[in-house]
Amino acid sequence: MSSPQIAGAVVRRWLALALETVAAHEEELGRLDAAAGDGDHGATMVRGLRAAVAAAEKVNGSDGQLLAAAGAAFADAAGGASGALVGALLTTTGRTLGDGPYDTPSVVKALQAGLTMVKRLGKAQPGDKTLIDALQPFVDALAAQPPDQPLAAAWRAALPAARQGAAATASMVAKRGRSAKLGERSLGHADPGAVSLALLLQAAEAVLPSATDR
Amino acid sequence: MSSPQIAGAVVRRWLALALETVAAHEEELGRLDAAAGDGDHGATMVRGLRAAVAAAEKVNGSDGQLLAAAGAAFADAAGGASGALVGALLTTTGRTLGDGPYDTPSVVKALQAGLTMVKRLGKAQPGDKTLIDALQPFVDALAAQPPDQPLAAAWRAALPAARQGAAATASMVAKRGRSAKLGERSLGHADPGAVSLALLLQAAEAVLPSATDR
Amino acid sequence: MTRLFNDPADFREELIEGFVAAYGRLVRRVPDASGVMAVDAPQPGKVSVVVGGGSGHYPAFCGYVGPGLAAAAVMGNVFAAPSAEQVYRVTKAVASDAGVLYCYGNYSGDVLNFDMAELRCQDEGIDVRTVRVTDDVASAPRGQEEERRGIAGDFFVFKIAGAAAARGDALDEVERLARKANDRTRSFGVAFGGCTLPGQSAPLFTVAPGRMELGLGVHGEPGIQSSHMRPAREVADLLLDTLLADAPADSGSRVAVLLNGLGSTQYEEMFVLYKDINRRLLTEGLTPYKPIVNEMVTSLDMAGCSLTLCWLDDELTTLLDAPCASAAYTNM
Amino acid sequence: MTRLFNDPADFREELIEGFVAAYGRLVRRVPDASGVMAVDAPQPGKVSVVVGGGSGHYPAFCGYVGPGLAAAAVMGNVFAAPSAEQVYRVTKAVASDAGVLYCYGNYSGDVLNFDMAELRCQDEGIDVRTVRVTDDVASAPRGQEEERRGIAGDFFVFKIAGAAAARGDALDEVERLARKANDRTRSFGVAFGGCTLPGQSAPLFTVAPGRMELGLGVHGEPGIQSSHMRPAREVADLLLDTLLADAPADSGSRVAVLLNGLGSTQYEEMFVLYKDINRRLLTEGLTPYKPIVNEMVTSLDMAGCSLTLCWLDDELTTLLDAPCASAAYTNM
Ligand SMILES: Nc1ncnc2c1ncn2[C@@H]1O[C@H](COP(=O)(O)OP(=O)(O)O)[C@@H](O)[C@H]1O
Ligand SMILES: Nc1ncnc2c1ncn2[C@@H]1O[C@H](COP(=O)(O)OP(=O)(O)O)[C@@H](O)[C@H]1O
Ligand SMILES: [Mg+2]
Ligand SMILES: [Mg+2]
Ligand SMILES: [Mg+2]
Ligand SMILES: [Mg+2]
Repeated sequence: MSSPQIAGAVVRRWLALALETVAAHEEELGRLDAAAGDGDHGATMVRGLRAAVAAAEKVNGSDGQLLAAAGAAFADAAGGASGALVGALLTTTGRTLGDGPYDTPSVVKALQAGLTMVKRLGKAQPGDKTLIDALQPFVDALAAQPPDQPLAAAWRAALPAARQGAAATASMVAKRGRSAKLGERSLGHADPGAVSLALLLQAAEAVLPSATDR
Repeated sequence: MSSPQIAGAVVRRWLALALETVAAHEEELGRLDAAAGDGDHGATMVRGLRAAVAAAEKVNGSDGQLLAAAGAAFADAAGGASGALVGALLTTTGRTLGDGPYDTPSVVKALQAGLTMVKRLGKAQPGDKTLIDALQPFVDALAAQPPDQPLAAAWRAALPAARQGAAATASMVAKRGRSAKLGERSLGHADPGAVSLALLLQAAEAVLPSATDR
Repeated sequence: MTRLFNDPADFREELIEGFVAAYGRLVRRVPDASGVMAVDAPQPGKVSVVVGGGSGHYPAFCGYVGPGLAAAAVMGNVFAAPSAEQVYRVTKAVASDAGVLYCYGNYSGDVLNFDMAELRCQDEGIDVRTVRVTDDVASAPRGQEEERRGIAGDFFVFKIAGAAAARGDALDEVERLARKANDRTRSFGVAFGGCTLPGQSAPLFTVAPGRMELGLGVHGEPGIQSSHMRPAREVADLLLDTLLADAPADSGSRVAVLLNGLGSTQYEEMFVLYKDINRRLLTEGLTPYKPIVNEMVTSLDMAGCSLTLCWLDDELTTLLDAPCASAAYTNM
Repeated sequence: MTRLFNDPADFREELIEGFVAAYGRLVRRVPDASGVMAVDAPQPGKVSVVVGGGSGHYPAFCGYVGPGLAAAAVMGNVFAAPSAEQVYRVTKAVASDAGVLYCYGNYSGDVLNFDMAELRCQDEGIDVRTVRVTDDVASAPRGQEEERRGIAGDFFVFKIAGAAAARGDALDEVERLARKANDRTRSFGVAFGGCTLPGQSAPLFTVAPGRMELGLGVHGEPGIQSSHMRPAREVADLLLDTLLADAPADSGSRVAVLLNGLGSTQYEEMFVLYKDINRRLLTEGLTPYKPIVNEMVTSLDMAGCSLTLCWLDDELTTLLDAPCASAAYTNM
């Protein structure tokens, strides 16, 4: 299903699919954001992913290098809180992956670096009703997979944690970002950033090589 | 039904009834004005009549003198085109009536003077879709009554002309006032100024002494 | 819709009190009249420019009172011309030995009341002249320019008249310049939704989704014509096609430009539209002079905008550039 | 609702082009960046004040760029903070030897992006400081003032920072004064209806008839709390009760006042409300200093308004009074 031989092919295909998936949910993400924020999260993600796709087209390199370039383009085009944070996540993860091949443990390490960066920049913790509530459970679940399990299988096994994490934000009160100002009023709606992050992770499932790259 | 002995009583009672009648039609007059104008005709007439009622309270004098004072107060409080024109109509009519008693011929003469003033100021002619299209037919019909007919009866006989004149404006294209700018778009709605003028004339019916003052 | 009021019957009175309370550094209340005057008016030897009309158009009219602009504004109720009595009182308060120029949009009610006041003042020996603003090309065809109503073009005519008066020009000259500014000013607008009068709950008109009205008034009057909604660049063309077809003869290529918002059209949208207007102006060989994209003559919370062009020559340019201060427009 | 656009994806780009086309006498485009800079920026020896944020708030932020005010504005997409990359590019374009002060409303996205740019600029040896505006009392309780978001109070902080920079104050001093202005500024607002993003057809929130939202944001966020609609004089009391309960300690009695419209609230309504605000201020023994009733920080076409008080002392008064020129605010 994949051709891991072509450097960067996985990230390119992932970005294309991520854009498609998020665009299909653009309105829903906007509505979720409007509940307590400013309603632009769908538009912001689509704008960022479009730029990321275009940037990845222009770069020749490894998946890691492409991811880093895509993250920078995403951050610049998207703007806002999610632009900075998702952009930093992609860039840090990509840089940590580097220019070589990767397997489950190296992807876990790279994502953990990305997550740490997101926490450092945004100063949010799990439970604050942000994208971290989708990202952290996913990274933890991925890390809990047997290290020799092929990436695609491990990823698939970890995905429900992201989805559940995102869904669980509906019963949290926002502590960071715009919706934090609304306090109790943010209850009852999932966090848009968590939902879109789960969509990004889900899009990767279909493009990851079914055996690791090496 | 009336006590013509008390100077000014007829005009005072007319103003009170006119205010009541027009206020009951305030919204309708606003809607008619909104069709091609600015929607304020109901509010303007009510504002003007309130001030006229208050002014008449304060003046001691004949019906003619009260009418003149009421016209000035009406014009000042109402503002707009109808404030100036209806105000001038009342004032000129009142001044022409003067401080003495009146009968059908003197009322006809006074109203004709008022009508002439309205035409001079507003430069509109019958058929231009303005309050003149209610006023002119009424004055003509009143003038056509036998001179010795009591005022109340003559007035009653002339009223249908005002009502029909106002209704006929619905099929006219405005040539004066705000709605003139809308041209054909003013077709199909009666002119608010003509409708309110017919209401003013109608309110007088109930208060006019059933025998002339002298 | 209007939400903030106490008794709608007191709306004008409260708005004047609030305006004077806020901008007492520039204006004061005309005693016993519905109007405001510049703190420095009247000035001996200088013509007093008196503007006015119904309320609901802020910054028109009181927002343009101040040094270098209008000496006073007569303020009617919402969308109702001020009465002749109020125009008279305001005129008396600011009339100087140099005379008075009335400047207002050409509406039946305003003409009636200002004209009556003018007669009364002239009877008392005050030299009063009148220049009515007739910039709206939608409201009457070419050849009947003097029948047209005044919309956002008010601003340029007031500014030029006010600057000429402040410079000390004689009444004849102030009148000539205001008339010249008006003769060279054209506006055309589009509306996307009507406005709602204080105390009422329904707008004066509605525009169906996907439609727009062409040739709006600034009193919630519907447009002259209905049309389909289109992208900004086509709206720009529509506005300019209409204005250029009506351009005053032999007026050169330097144009003052005002893209005026009616109340609830977003500033950002207006800048997007202005991008296309600017491109088209340049294509036509016109040079936009110090354009203004702002709310200068509104219609309560109406959605829509109008484009005004004022073809300048050197003397008009000088007057437009002259310094002035007022609640809504300051130039330095 | 937004009606005038071409492709919503190009909205920011077209709006910047339109803004620069209109106000080229005051600003120019920052080359290769989403922002505008004053025609005279940077000035050697003078701090450059850089403001910015999402679009949709005009006159914030680009409308405040010009002599005596901000040196540049970084412009994000509608309601999206500009990216760190754009903040960085704009900073590079206007950084002077005297350093740069970032001034913007305290929102997660803005903080993230401006902070990242600040780090990057500092790495390159540019002295950058930051003062975030936190005037909205509704957004966090007393004791957590630094968590509050910035709304219309932006204006006073920008004005004071810009005046200090124009005077030639050193960066430390410009920073101190901006921070002091912010510490003495409080805002609270009410909303009657939400705004609609370009390309969308439904507003971000709606307010039921007869209701209002208290503690609005300027990004179409709903209020902190819903309440029943009331007459203007009770709205005035509500706004002032809230602000006065949160007044900075020992700040004297002279207050700069801004009654700010969010987009589609009528100016006339705001003056009616200001009448009651003014009366109440005087009752409280406060002296309103040069009040402003206008649209200074909007939220697209949102209906509502906010009241801002900035407790002045002599040094802040001097800076507020200093001359400046920009597309949206000129003082002389
Ligand atoms: N400090 C933060 N840390 C982590 N995530 C954050 C933070 N601030 C905001 N977010 C995430 O960003 C999302 C909002 O993104 P978006 O709407 O695109 O940006 P903005 O809030 O600038 O409009 C939130 O749903 C939340 O998941
Ligand atoms: N020049 C005129 N001559 C006669 N009647 C006029 C003229 N202009 C306006 N009117 C009358 O005034 C009415 C409108 O009154 P109103 O709405 O109160 O004033 P405005 O037009 O100033 O809003 C019209 O319906 C018409 O009957
Ligand atoms: Mg958002
Ligand atoms: Mg009317
Ligand atoms: Mg009217
Ligand atoms: Mg945003």
